[in-house]
Amino acid sequence: MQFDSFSDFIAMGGYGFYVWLSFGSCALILIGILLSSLNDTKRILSSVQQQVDREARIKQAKLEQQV
Amino acid sequence: MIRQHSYWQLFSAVCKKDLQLAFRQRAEIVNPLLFFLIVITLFPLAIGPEPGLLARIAPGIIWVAALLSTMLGLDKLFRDDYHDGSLEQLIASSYPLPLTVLAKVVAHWIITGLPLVLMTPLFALLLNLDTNALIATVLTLLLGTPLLSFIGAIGAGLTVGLQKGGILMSLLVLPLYIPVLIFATSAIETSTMSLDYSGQLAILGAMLVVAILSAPIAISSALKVSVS
Amino acid sequence: MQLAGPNGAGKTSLLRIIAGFSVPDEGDVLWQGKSIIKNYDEFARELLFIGHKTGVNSQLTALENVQFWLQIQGYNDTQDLYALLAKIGLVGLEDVPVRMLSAGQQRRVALLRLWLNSAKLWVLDEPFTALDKAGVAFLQQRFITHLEQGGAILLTTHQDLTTHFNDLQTVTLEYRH
Amino acid sequence: MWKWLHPYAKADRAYQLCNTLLPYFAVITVVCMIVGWVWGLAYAPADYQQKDSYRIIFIHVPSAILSMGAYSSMAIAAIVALVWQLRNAELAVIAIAPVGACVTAIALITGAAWGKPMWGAWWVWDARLTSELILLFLYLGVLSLYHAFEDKKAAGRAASILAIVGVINLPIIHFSVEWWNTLHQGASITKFNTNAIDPSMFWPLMLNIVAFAAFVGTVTLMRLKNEILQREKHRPWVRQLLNRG
Repeated sequence: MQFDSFSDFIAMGGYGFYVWLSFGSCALILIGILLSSLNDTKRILSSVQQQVDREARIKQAKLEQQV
Repeated sequence: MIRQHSYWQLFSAVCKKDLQLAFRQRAEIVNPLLFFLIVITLFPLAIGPEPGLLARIAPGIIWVAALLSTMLGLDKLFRDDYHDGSLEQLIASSYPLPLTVLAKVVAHWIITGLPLVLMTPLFALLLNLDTNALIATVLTLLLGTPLLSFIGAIGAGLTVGLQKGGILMSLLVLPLYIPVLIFATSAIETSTMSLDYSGQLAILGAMLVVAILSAPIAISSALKVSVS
Repeated sequence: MQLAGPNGAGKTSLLRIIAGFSVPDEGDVLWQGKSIIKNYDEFARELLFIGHKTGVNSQLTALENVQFWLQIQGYNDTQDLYALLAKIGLVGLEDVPVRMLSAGQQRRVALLRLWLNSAKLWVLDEPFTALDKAGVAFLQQRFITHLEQGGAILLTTHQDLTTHFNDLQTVTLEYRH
Repeated sequence: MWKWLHPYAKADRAYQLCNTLLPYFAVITVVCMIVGWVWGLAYAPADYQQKDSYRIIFIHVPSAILSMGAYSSMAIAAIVALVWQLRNAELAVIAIAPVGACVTAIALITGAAWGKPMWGAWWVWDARLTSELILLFLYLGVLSLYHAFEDKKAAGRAASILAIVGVINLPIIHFSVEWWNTLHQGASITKFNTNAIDPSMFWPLMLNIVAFAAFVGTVTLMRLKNEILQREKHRPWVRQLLNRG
């Protein structure tokens, strides 16, 4: 460990703002793209589900028309 | 069916539709911004990266880039509505057309102008602008970009019916932008010398008020000509 | 009332003058004794115009389009739009962007306005284009109820409508050079 | 090798391959990133010149390397897509582009945050930063071209062509910017004397580079899965996934 105390670690020898700014924004961007990819998966699967439901409904409507 | 005339309902419906369309195809919002950023990048590459020089010409660069990038979206302002016939429906609706037009221009500003204002601190970094000048730039953009949308919409309304209206529209509109450019850059220039620039801002504000009151009427007459 | 005539005779131009989009070179259009140019807002309240360009935004879905029309016409959308969309044959397609639909389906979306409006005068330019037989019959049914309620319809079409409408008036425009 | 690869040209097989590879990449990412960041931030010795501000190097350098690496792998995928007409490779181009753009953005932001204490300005028109900015524009160009097309088949091909054009242009851009830079301000500022790097700094740096590479791999695989699903939406095997999950 290079730092004597936790506050030393946060201060980064006076450069704390810049170091934590870079690491923070880096983490933010990485997590952001990760979450957006996960969200895309969910969105696509739900749109597939929607399409399945839609086809079922069209089929149902056609049946009702015939009766 | 119950029919209630509420101007706010019309305003929000038109505004909401345009915003919804823009967010559905994010390119409409992102592309003018990227264009703005690339134009700004070209200047240091062309004239050299000395920080002092860049800071001096930064107001001019930012404003010229803003003029050009708001120009990009203007062409689309009424074009889709013209082609699919929505414009006729809006004219034939029982609401006053200037109100509809006002809503569309406000939506256009939210899509193109507001992001520019929000991104300005980033551009200021690239061009080595100091805090004073940055505040002035943000203020002038805040007052100036809605003006650009209003003036530009008049040109867009006049040329929407033409086959190749895009370039013609720039020729019509850019000269009308000149007063905005002059007062905005002069405000930033003054701020870099730490002088009071509220005069220029007041003039921009006055022009904006006149534009809000009169431009919608001009735009709706222009649209009526284009539709007939 | 049907407006007939060969292609290029000026049917659409006449309709656009009647709807108030174009100004005639000579003469005036009167609605209930008043000039529509001077009293356009009043006239617009009674008018429903559907032209070649249908006024359907192709990026939005059918449902969003309908909601938008209701709002800009000042109606509160209290009714069941899904049932209405089902009635006109768009079951399951409510939330698909209109550009994905076929030409006939797009026309149906545009014609939905006829069910969502209390206007007296309908001005319709070729309403039957791209519709299939069932659609045409359905639309004619709607025309009859509108006429029974005391409305007026002015339309251009190349179809023969005399079998369905007894008191159909036909104005024929001739092509002149 | 061709025989081995060929079945993966089929979408559902490619999807399964992504699924099998994904956990390995994810584990490597998590382990390397945690160890690399803790090591770099807390245990690596401070630089005698730049003090603790140099710790930004542990993300700046990996992201800069990966921004180039991701672009070249995107271009390779594009070449494969165009030469062998492999649709999956086209999808890979589109899967890499956003990840690459993010990594490039990280390189730019960390570069700026490092520049402020070192040069006294957030942004300096230094050759490397400028090329990195242009690289970001290239990524965004590929992405917006892809999204501008309605027909995704044509979109994939167009984006691949643009990616290849970009990769040919990239060295030219880099050298011209370097030349422009030396023309204007003499020798450009060198951030780091690479041959003097101490092992105590080198190993955490390596670890972080591996972590970033694994991260790019993980997210690319995830996005590739998405793209495959999106394209094969109407196929029965995608519908079966719904019942399982």
